[in-house]
Amino acid sequence: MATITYRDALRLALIEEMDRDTLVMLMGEDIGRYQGTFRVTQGLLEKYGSERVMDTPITEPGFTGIAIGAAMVGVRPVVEMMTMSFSILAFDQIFNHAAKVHYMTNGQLKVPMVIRGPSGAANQLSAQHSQSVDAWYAHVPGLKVVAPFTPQDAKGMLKSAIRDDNPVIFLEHPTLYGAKGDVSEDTEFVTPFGKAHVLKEGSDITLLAYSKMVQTCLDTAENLHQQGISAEVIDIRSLLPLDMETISSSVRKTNRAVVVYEGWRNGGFGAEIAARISEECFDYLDGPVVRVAGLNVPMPYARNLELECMPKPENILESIKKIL
Amino acid sequence: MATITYRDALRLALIEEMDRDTLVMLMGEDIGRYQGTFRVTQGLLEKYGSERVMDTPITEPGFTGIAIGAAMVGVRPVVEMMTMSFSILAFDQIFNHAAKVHYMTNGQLKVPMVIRGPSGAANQLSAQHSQSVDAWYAHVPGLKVVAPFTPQDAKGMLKSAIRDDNPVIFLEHPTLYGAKGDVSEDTEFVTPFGKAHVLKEGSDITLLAYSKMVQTCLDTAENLHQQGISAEVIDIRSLLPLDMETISSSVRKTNRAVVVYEGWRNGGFGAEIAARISEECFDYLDGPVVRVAGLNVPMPYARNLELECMPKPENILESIKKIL
Amino acid sequence: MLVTPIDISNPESPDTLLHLYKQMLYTRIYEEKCNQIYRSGKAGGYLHVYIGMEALSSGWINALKVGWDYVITAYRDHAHALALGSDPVKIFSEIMGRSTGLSRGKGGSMHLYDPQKGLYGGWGIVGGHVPLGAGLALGAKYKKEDRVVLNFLGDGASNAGVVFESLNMAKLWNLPCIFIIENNEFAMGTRLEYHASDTELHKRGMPFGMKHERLDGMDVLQTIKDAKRIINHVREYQEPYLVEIMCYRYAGHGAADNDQALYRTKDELYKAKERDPLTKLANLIIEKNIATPQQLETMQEELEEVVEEQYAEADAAPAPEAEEVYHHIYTDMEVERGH
Amino acid sequence: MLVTPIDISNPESPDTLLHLYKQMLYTRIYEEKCNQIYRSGKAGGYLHVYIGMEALSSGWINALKVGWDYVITAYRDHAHALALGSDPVKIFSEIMGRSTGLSRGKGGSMHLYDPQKGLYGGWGIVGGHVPLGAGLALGAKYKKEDRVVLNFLGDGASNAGVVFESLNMAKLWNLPCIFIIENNEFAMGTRLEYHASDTELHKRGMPFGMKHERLDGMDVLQTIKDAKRIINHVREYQEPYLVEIMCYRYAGHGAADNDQALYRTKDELYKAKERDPLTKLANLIIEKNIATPQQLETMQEELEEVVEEQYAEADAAPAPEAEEVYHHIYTDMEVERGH
Ligand SMILES: Cc1ncc(C[n+]2csc(CCOP(=O)(O)OP(=O)(O)O)c2C)c(N)n1
Ligand SMILES: Cc1ncc(C[n+]2csc(CCOP(=O)(O)OP(=O)(O)O)c2C)c(N)n1
Ligand SMILES: [Mg+2]
Ligand SMILES: [Mg+2]
Repeated sequence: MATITYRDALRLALIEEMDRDTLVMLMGEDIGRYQGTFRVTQGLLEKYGSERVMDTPITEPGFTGIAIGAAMVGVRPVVEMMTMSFSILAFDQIFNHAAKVHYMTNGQLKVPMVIRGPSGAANQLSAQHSQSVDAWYAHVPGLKVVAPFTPQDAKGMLKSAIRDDNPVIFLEHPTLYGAKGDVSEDTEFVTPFGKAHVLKEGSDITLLAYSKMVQTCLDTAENLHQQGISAEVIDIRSLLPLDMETISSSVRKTNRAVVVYEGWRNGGFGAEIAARISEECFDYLDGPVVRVAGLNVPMPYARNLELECMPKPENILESIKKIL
Repeated sequence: MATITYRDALRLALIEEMDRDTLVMLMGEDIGRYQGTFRVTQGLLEKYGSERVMDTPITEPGFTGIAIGAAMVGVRPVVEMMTMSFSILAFDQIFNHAAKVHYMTNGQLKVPMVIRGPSGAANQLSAQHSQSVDAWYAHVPGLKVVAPFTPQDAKGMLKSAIRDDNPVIFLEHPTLYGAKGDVSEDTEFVTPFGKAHVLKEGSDITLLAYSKMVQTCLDTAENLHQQGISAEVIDIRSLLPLDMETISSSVRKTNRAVVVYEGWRNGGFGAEIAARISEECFDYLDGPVVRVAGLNVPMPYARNLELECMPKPENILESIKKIL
Repeated sequence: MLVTPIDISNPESPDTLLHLYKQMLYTRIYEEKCNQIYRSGKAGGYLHVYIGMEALSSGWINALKVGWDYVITAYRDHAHALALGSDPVKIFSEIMGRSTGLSRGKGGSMHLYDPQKGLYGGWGIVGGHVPLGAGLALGAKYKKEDRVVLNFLGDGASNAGVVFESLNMAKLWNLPCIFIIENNEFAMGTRLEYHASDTELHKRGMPFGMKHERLDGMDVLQTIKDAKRIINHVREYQEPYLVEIMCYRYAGHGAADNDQALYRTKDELYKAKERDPLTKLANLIIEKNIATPQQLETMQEELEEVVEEQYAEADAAPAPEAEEVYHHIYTDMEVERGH
Repeated sequence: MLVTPIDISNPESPDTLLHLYKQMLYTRIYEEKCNQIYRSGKAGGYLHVYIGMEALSSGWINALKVGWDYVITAYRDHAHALALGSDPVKIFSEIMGRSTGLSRGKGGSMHLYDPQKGLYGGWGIVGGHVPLGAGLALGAKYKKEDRVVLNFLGDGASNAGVVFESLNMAKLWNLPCIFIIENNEFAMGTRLEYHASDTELHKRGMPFGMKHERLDGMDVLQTIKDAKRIINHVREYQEPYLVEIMCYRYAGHGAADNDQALYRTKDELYKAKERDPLTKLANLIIEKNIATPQQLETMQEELEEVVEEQYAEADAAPAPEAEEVYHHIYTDMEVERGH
């Protein structure tokens, strides 16, 4: 174990997997000479050369498509989106090409690739750069979608993603890159997809989240603890596949569930989780599954307004009053 | 009232609005000289000329962006997507430009435009042409999203959409163009957004759907009726804004709700509706809100497999056993 | 197999000429059968034939190292599959959604795949496959294999932004990819001059410093010459190439397009047919006394019979099992089942 | 207002030269203040200045019918707003997210809008605004107004597919739109030659039959001449135009870019600064005895003071009210509130 940042954990995963398999290569804007906007790919061009670390023009649909094509013949591209907001320019390539070709060919072709980058709001990046893209991707069969919170998962899940033979959407969070945590140094350590992680056990209520919002839940649990309420906190971390087993067994125990997500409340992926919990645990629920999410608002620039939009512990505390 | 097809109802709406307001114009692929792939724009080039009925190259991102720019200076474009599957190429233009500029400018600019076309599966159009796009669009604040089922609503809602000062996603269904119904001939008749339509009253269970799936619900209700079960059928028709008032008051009456949607079950917009019903009607529910949706599968070509994917009355009947 | 790639080292030899004619004629008969299958209701969705454009598929694909090089195209893909030597029965089956199809009926007419022959689709989003084709070339280059990619696209597709993005990267990275614009003068019901501000589409190579040419696509012998030269160049010098090939679509856009009068006159169609690549080659064969008109007619009858048999074999196969709807969404896991 | 559009009917007149110099110098001082605001933490997010490129905004925008013609650009948008005569206090306010900003703090540095002056943004998705600009031109043409659109984009943006799509349609429909590629040699940390397979970006007009030129952007007088000529042409002949303007970005990509050593040498930067448009104009003014170096220095001091005052005024304004987060999502309805 080493204590390193989320950023370095990602970088370590890239290095270990590039060392393990020469078919693994990187593409993206400013990832090479400029060392990556968030420095995740720092030093990798120097280490692996320009054939394996390719700087691209600003053409998300084009280079994503090129990566898909290369993946169809066995290369394993890891594509960085400078922010996942820009990945939507390539959404057609992703949902209608990468995600469907394995099926359309009845398994003759596969697309082993990763599309990774920051999703969600950072600090005043304004409306066009602050998008949470999870709901859009997690709706697409053929894709896997993960959103790690801890540095350990950042490393373990990125390694899983790179080894996966399917297209994986890997959602980082711009505000987590500097977060530190213990990370396995074992080059064979991977975090499997489809397993939620119970970060804190509790008996009165289940708080569910992924990515940055896990921290918000942990903070809320802390506050609840002081009120004598025991909250279980689950890091969902894998949206597709989704680990309903862990989620349902927690809710059957606590009888109360809250789903927290950063993106727009309306039509967000938390709605799916809430609906699933209701379907699977209806008779165990003491009240409706509560959702706490980002406001239904394009992200404003002014810092005070931006903060308004983000789900905070006080919003969760307020919302769960109705079920506690 | 005249009995006309859904297609002709749409066409009539275009004609009436183009006659009313010279700023209304049409853009899209093959809508002019070729008369429109589904013939919605038949005869309109001849009637209004090539300045108001513009055939475009196959460049969805580009011509959607051009329409947005024109709308920003007061033109009112109605953009046809040959199928809404292709509109996703322009998704960046739509969610990150059209939907956000009114907010980013604090109301200085507005984007009065309509993006319309068929969404959903027709008859063996295969994976890339059979997409339901409702979940993606209905997640975006700044857009309005509607999906009429009847010819009357096709006309009334398209007229509302054209008169709306916000970008409207107008989802038709490829299998409904030939459906006939009574349509108002009043040129001032419009169907307001945000009002669900109770098509059939009932007391035992509420069936909720939009677009083609309303028919599936009506058929199911018929079957239930024979079993002595009284189903209320609600055509949601406006996804954003969503008429929770009508929906909730129905569910409070029947104590049971089923949401039916054609798109992929996982992360579909029906999850939002189900979550909302649980939130607003929890104490009235005799069982979980049931969802019946398309399989989580890219659309296969073979007719028998394609039919497997679509929600059918028997799927609904099967699913509601657990709450009846 | 009738349409297996042909040895074209000596294209003007009597044998080769006859073989080429046979391949192109077979392709046309096959496509006519496809249209008929569609009209009979045994195929659904969209189906687009290559009638009139056979010199392109035969000219270019025979010039490849078949099975080694990569081919990718849009939905008008039957002829490419046939020229690569894909099993015609499996193609018919795929078109009819049968369990014996290339993809067991999951893809359909627009989505033919046969990677072992080098066919990587068969794609439905106009322009969408073009970066994928560049990516195949990147894959080959990355693995240091000397494969060449034929990346076919339509004149309508050549306007799509992703195509220009691909051209820039293909040249920036010198990918061994030949972008072949099949300029058949129409994008559905929209004529060339209504969708392209300059109708010389090969000019799209200009901003990228990419070699580009406009070529005739109605003479298969000329096409073979061009194809050999350009494929050799790309293989040897490892750089991309853009070619625009002038041809014409006789048929409707798709089998369901019954409104050709909306976008062209009968006279225009008639004139175009005068340039027919099959007629041209037949005349040459007859002129050179390689075969008599009578012999060519016999050949046609034989081929028609072959195609009928292939069709019958395909039609005898069952649809896929319902259970298969859940197969091959992921390589390693299942989706949540049910409605 | 200092930077209000300048009468350039006689660009070489002493008054005009001085005025131009003042405008450009003011712009530079303003931008330096923006960088400082950012570093002081009073602005967040991304902020990109126009330092070194002032001859472009001054040269082109003064040649417009300001308030009538349309201007659209990406996130490097302060100079365009200033040249159009937008209130500098409101721009500062917007950059600091204050209620007195152009959009009451909703947009920020990258998203300046002032439609009454003709400014339609201020956009953040590279290339994304380019079709919008063509659309503004379509709007003008549709309404039979003789407006011209200046559609600014970066060299990096010029690779985006949607740009090529826009060029094709702009020419196909002959929209009065001038696509201006500000070729400052970098797209963030990526040099021109690493992102464009051919670095002569004006060639992107070639496939579309669009008039295209490469121009120098470091000499404001030459730029004015070019701009007048091209704007007149586009207004009169109602057709689009593509210009590539050679300039250089002295500053980092954005105010947060502290790693310029990763993509250029100090020497290169030093050489580029020798072409500085301000120095060039200052030299001319001194040479022609229009002003002394001392007078220009005094002008600079005065402008610095003006900018400080404008900043102070902006900084005194409050942030928007929390309630405003819900304003202007739709023109006519509210969203569901709450988390
Ligand atoms: C992105 C997208 N837009 C629209 C369509 C509908 N469409 C299918 S084929 C076609 C015409 C394409 O013409 P061209 O590229 O010239 O190819 P051809 O059919 O002539 O071979 C259109 C508009 C589509 N499939 N994809
Ligand atoms: C679609 C998209 N991809 C990536 C980015 C991130 N990004 C912002 S500016 C920029 C460089 C643009 O360079 P250029 O177009 O030359 O403009 P300049 O900054 O030089 O004015 C990049 C990559 C973005 N904003 N949008
Ligand atoms: Mg064509
Ligand atoms: Mg630049």
